[in-house]
Amino acid sequence: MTLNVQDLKVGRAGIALLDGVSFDVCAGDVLVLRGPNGIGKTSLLRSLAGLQPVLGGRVDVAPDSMAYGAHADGVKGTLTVVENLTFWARVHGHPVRADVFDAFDLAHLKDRTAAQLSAGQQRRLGLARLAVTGRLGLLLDEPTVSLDAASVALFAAFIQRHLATGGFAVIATHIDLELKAEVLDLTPYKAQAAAADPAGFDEAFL
Amino acid sequence: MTLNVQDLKVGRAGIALLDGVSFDVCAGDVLVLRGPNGIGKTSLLRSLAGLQPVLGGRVDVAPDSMAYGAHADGVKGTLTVVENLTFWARVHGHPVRADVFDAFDLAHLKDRTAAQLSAGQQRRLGLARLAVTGRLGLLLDEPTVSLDAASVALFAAFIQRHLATGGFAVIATHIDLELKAEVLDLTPYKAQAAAADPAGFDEAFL
Amino acid sequence: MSLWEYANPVKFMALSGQVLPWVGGLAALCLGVGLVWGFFFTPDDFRQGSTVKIIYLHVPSALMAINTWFMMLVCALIWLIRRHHVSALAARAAAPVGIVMTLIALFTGAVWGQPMWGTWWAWDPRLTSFLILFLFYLGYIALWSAIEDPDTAADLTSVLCIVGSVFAILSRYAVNFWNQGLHQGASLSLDKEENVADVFYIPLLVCIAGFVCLFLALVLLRTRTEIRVRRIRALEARSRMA
Amino acid sequence: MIALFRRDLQLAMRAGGGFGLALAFFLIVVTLVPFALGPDRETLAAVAAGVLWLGALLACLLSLDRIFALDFEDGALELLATAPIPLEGVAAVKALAHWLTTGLPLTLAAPVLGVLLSLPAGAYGWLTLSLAIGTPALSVIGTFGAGLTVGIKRGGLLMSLIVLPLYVPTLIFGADIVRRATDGLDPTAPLILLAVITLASAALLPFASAAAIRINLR
Amino acid sequence: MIALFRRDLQLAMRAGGGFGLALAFFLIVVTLVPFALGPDRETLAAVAAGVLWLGALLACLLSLDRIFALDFEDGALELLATAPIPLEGVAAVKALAHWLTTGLPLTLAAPVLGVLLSLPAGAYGWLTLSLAIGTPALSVIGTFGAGLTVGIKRGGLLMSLIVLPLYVPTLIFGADIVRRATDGLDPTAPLILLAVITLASAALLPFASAAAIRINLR
Ligand code: HEM
Ligand SMILES: Nc1ncnc2c1ncn2[C@@H]1O[C@H](COP(=O)(O)OP(=O)(O)OP(=O)(O)O)[C@@H](O)[C@H]1O
Ligand SMILES: Nc1ncnc2c1ncn2[C@@H]1O[C@H](COP(=O)(O)OP(=O)(O)OP(=O)(O)O)[C@@H](O)[C@H]1O
Ligand SMILES: [Mg+2]
Ligand SMILES: [Mg+2]
Repeated sequence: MTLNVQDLKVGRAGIALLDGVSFDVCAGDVLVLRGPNGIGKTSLLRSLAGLQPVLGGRVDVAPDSMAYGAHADGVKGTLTVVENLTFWARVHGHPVRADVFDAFDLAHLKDRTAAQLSAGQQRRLGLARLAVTGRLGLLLDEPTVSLDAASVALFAAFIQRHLATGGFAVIATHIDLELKAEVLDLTPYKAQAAAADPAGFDEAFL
Repeated sequence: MTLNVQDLKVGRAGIALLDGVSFDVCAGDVLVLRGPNGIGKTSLLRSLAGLQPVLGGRVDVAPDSMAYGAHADGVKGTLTVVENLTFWARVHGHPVRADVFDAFDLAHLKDRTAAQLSAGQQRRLGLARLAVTGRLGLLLDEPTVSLDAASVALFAAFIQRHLATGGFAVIATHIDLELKAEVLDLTPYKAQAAAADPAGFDEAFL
Repeated sequence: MSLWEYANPVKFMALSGQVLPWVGGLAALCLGVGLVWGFFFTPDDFRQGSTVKIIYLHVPSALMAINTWFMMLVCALIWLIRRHHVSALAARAAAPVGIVMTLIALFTGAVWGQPMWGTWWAWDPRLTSFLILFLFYLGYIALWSAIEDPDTAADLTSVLCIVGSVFAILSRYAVNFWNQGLHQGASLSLDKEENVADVFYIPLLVCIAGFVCLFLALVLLRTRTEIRVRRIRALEARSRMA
Repeated sequence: MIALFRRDLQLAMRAGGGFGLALAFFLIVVTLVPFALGPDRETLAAVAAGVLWLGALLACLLSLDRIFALDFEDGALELLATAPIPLEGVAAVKALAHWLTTGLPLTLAAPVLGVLLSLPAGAYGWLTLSLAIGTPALSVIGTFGAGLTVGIKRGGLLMSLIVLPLYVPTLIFGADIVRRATDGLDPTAPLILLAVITLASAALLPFASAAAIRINLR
Repeated sequence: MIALFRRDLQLAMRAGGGFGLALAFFLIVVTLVPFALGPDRETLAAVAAGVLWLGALLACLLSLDRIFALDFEDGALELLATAPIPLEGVAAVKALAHWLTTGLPLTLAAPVLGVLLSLPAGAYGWLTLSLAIGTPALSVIGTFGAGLTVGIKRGGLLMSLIVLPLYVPTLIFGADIVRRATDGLDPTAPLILLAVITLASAALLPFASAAAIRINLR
């Protein structure tokens, strides 16, 4: 149950952004993606999640094994915290384990509607959603945005537990997480503009 | 042209969150607000911007001297970077100075529509908007979210220049900004639930 | 060499560049001959008087309006199955031509209807289904122009085109069911008794040929423009990244 | 899938969810008609059947953007696309939830509003029947339109533009049933055709909707 | 203020902005009417005036959520509220921009659609005139409704519910002008009343809209 990426070429709106990205993530590993704004971290994660087609290369991973956590949390403002989590758990065919509420310090917010949460509380709910999917591979795009130090620690502890049970994670972030993790800087993989390449999808027109 | 806050009581949806907050910010000062998620930083900033009524206490500041930068940037996805900035500058009665584009590393993105920017690029545009308002007081809610290290440095440099020209800023953040600033931890000001107080909005019903 | 090679934009540009002047010239020739012949060298009809001459604009444009949609449908299928960019762009290029043809047919029909039926418009099934076709064109074009990303737009409009075709045919039957018609039946079929007289028939055929050529020329021209627009986009993107 | 269905109903019931609002819109449009056409009973009776169908159709149309737009904006649609349920199922379930919260109440309310427009007595049963058979088609076709335009900001009007032509056959047969009943003719033929449209679109369109959503999420 | 006006027009012209879509919606609604009411020319002519006014009103209504919702969602409305221009001015400018991109095109298109519904020949001028005078009121009233409901997610239907009753007087007088003209009566009385409604709401409602927005931003 691992993720294997070979020579991946990722683009956005028909323009190649990253080229030749290769890495392996085994069970129990965390890979941290780094790189300046606009290099293509979000695009890479979306490609790994299968949400956008890749321009080239291969992604090998068991189907239905990845959970994607984007900037937007998929949290409904008019539903309560419990209802939100129950829904996502059911969609993935699991019950909600009571300990997620403690794991993300949501116990006292259980019955509030999500619209009444502060930015950080909402983000904690979004992270809790990942826990209830029961998926082993986590793809996280700047997961600690808006979190205070205590919540970042909760998040790190969650990831540790997740890894211990055979999970793995790919995390794009600008901040130092307190995690033992491999770091992949994407800067060297920036796609070369000059390299005409039929795989790129607008390049047929050049 | 300074901000003076005395014994402020701030709430959300009729519930007091912070009580007895007092501080002064003089020209050339930065005040950093800290506190755990949900303590009321966003609510405090909105009160200072005049967007929500205060439950008690006083805010003294020259009218129309504060610019508020929230989580949402007020950036239109269908307009280009230049059009967005020009609009906000015009609304505030100024022209757009050419150097803002360099100050926030937007020069190469000028003619892209904002929807085609990455998260960090969008945030840079949002910060540039603050610069074109020509306001002296900046109220910033987690301004460096999604920014990479280089952009955080650009932001810090912008704040420094702004201070040098007589500006001041109140910044809510969980991250260490590389700024010489006073720090105000809001934790001690947390409103006591027990203290019945006629100033609170729903408390007339108690 | 397979036909599909011309789905490559570069090849297409080269070939269409050579063909375009000929098709355009042929269109001008046929239309010139057909219309002049039709308007000035045919007798007035014994019942309809000189109004019958609207037929030289009305029938060809009506035919082309329907056929353009069929062409778009074929292009949509080619795009969805084989993903040749040129076919998606050709569908995009054809749509405005088709909607203009529809408008010409509607307008000439209305102008004809005034002397013939004493009204500009009637809810006759043929006219009504043309109006519906116009609406389908409108939705299709609006969808194209509302989506930034060209390939997403191509995909979505193709799906719309396919589903829309099914519903357009359904509407055709529904409208027939709903109202009896005033409009002429088909009169071009070669063996029918009630065929239009030969004096009108031959210039009409020339006009139809002219409209077909005009359509081809316009679609080629617009497809070339669309390809150039995409090329500019790609070049801009490249320079942006450098 | 059941979870999704239950959540969609729940969301529709919550504040701002729009349950009941479609109904209210229907009510208002129908009450506006006499103001626009004048209060003459004969005129109103002549157009009552058509106005009720048209009003129901517009009310349905206006609640379509609820189907996917919210889920798209907050990222839930991306998550559903990566969840272990087929997107075709999602589209079908959402159409069903939409019908239960829109088409069904409209069907039940239509006879009451028929009284306001002096609909002839014999037509009430046929009105209800035709709406009961026809509104599911409106929901399914609408789901397709909503899926096509979900990526477009404020795509509401564009969606109307795309969906309304697709509604034409349903409207023609639906209104024809009631008009025939009013005129004392036999409405079985349009009734069968309407049923065919509903069944066929319910069987086929969810696939098109799912394809459109997949493309929009890219 | 001029900057805001220019930007609003610009946004309306951009993809997805919806300029022209209101027009298309109007066209479609008017074409759907015969499908609902039957193809009989006499019936259609009798209801043409009312249908055209009702169609224009609905097209106006559906484009209302464009006025404030986008600015609210992306935070621009909060920023405008703290900018050095009065919120009343913002409301007025937005109503004006809405009219220019919706009411005006509708007015110009209405006579063409009148042909489709066999509107009697004498009524065309009055139709255009009544729409030209009445649609500004629709925009201003609609801006107020949009301001009231701006804080509500998917508030579209709720807004319709609030706005439609407010539209009743405009609709009554507007449609009455055309009906009287059709029947050969003198339409000056409703014309004057309609003009009064437009002027009064343009003068007063922006204040109410601004107040509503201020409350919603809290
Ligand atoms: C707005 C009004 C009208 C529209 C939209 C319209 C539409 C069409 C269409 C779509 C066709 C092509 C049919 C086909 O070949 O499959 C056609 C053909 C024709 N139309 Fe019209 N029509 C209109 C009014 C009229 C009027 C008023 C007349 C004359 C009385 C007329 C006479 C004809 C004739 C003679 C043909 C050729 C018939 C044939 O070859 O099939 N049309 N029209
Ligand atoms: N919808 C879009 N259309 C065209 N280009 C886009 C679009 N979205 C993003 N881009 C461009 O693609 C590039 C990569 O964007 P992406 O969001 O993957 O960057 P990122 O590494 O996640 O950046 P950040 O750290 O700022 O979030 C950027 O240069 C951006 O401008
Ligand atoms: N719309 C609302 N209705 C009711 N309560 C709310 C609403 N928004 C926020 N709250 C509550 O008010 C409190 C303060 O929220 P606020 O957004 O000011 O916190 P914050 O300090 O900015 O937190 P963060 O660091 O997470 O952004 C929180 O406990 C939150 O749950
Ligand atoms: Mg990103
Ligand atoms: Mg906050």
